[in-house]
Amino acid sequence: MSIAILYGLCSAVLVGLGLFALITHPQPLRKILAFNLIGSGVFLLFGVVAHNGAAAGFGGDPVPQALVITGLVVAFASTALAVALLLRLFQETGRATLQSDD
Amino acid sequence: MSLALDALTFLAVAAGGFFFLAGTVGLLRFPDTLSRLHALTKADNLGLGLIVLGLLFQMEDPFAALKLVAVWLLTLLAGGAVTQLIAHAALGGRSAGVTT
Amino acid sequence: MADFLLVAASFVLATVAVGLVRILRGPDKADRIMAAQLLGTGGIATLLLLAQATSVPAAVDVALILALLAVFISVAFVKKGVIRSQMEGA
Amino acid sequence: MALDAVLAVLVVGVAVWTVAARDTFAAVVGFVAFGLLVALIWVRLAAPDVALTEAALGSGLTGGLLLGASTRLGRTEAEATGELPGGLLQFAAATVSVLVSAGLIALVLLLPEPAPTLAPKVAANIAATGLQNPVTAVLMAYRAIDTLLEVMVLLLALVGMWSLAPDHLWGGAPGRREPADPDGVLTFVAQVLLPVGILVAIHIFWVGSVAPGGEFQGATIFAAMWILATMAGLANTPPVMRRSLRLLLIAGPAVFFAIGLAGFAIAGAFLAYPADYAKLLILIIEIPLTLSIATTLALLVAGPPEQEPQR
Repeated sequence: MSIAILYGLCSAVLVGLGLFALITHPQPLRKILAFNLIGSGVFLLFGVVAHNGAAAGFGGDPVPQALVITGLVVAFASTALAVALLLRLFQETGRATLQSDD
Repeated sequence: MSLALDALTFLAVAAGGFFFLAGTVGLLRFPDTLSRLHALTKADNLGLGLIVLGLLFQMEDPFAALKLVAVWLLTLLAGGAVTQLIAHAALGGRSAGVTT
Repeated sequence: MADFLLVAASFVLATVAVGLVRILRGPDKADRIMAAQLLGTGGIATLLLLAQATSVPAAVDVALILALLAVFISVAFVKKGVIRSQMEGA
Repeated sequence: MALDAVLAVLVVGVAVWTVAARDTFAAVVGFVAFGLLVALIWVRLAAPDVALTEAALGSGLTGGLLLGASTRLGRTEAEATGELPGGLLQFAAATVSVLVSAGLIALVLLLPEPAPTLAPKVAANIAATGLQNPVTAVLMAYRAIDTLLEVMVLLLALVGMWSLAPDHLWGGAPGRREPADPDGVLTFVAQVLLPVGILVAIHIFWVGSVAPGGEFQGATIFAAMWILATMAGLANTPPVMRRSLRLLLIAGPAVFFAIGLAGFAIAGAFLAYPADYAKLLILIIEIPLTLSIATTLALLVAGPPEQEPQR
């Protein structure tokens, strides 16, 4: 098994795990963590594709690698915004759940 | 000459690996936070230090060697100071009843 | 030599991984952050060994960043974790 | 190969822990460890540029952000564990997740051979940019518009975050004011680390044109150092009303955009660089861009304004 396939399998599992956590965890902060796990999995898939595309003296295809760097920065920005929204919700209501009041 | 250098690298890196093992065992086996902290600093300082030392014998570029030493010094300094911070926090936290 | 360094890198990583059990077991926040710090140092050692074994000099830069950010994380832990919860009596 | 097997098992193990941990704080620590291991994987996948970004941003800054949030939420997070979804939903979620994973696994196993790649095209044209690091060349030249839009996204996220401030705090400084450290340990750490960190940040930024590194990685380290200074009580965050701060935030994107527009006149297309000046222009963009990104990242970690504005 090549390392590309090994890490490819690894990232597929990460996406599944993250998705499961995103659906089942009641706490929003855990959902944000899960979202980041999914993100890492997807980025690693890009990395695997880039690794397979090694050519012309480069260790990997630089285009997907550059896309991943862009993706990481955007993932960070959305995480920060999500955390801020959550903290504000907590400040306003004293609780941090997504359950509707009944 | 190169054989002698390789032997030195071998020795130092192996010894470094041993200290990482020791640090992990300490972290797992020692009974309380402060003695675990002690074990951790051993692994940090000695394990990484020996591995850096071992790698120095293989370096040809003095700038690259300098960078390795810088990495080690950074972990050493930061590790020491941060250990102290954690120790303060662990002691202070315990007296205030914060253990989770 | 490269083979030996690779084996050493795997050994350090595996050893430190066992230390991760501390994150699982806790019980103190401090224990968890210490285990993460041990993993950090182990990761740095692994990267330095890899840099030499596979001739990827940039791995040393990654190690340098990890060393810096490990301090940042530990300080964030102490400031935002323990001290704050003490102040708020949580 | 033994190393890769250890690493793959470890990453999945830590990810499982992050998902399964009862305590949110423990899950966050797990996530920091996860980021570190993912950075190692990026080195193994021959993507050191991404490894640098992951180590600094994915693990470091994100970790600091989430640590702070998990502590602030503290008890409410523990209470919310009681609201676990029912068995049926859990089963459905597990089924969906397994299916998605299985699909991705099939995808990985069926990847085309030989893999499609743009590497030869990058190699053929990289000389025109005057850069030697292909990833920086892609970011700053071939896909410059992506990078420009990305910086805009960062700014928009910051605007969104600031607008969450309650009315009476609008315009004040973000985050809580940290008191100076009574023991002096933290002050000492910060004072020693700051110059080293800034040096490393400049180094990483500067080698970006020839070796792995670049503006995003350098900017992240700058941001981390600034946050460290505020945590140690050495500096307070500036109020968001301050004009110099706002100029700093938009300087990078503005210069980028202006040079992009100038491309119409001097090279015939938006964001096109004339061959002789490509490297110089990229450098002129990169310096203010790095400062703007660093400021934006640091303020994103600091959060919305929480201190009374001084009027």
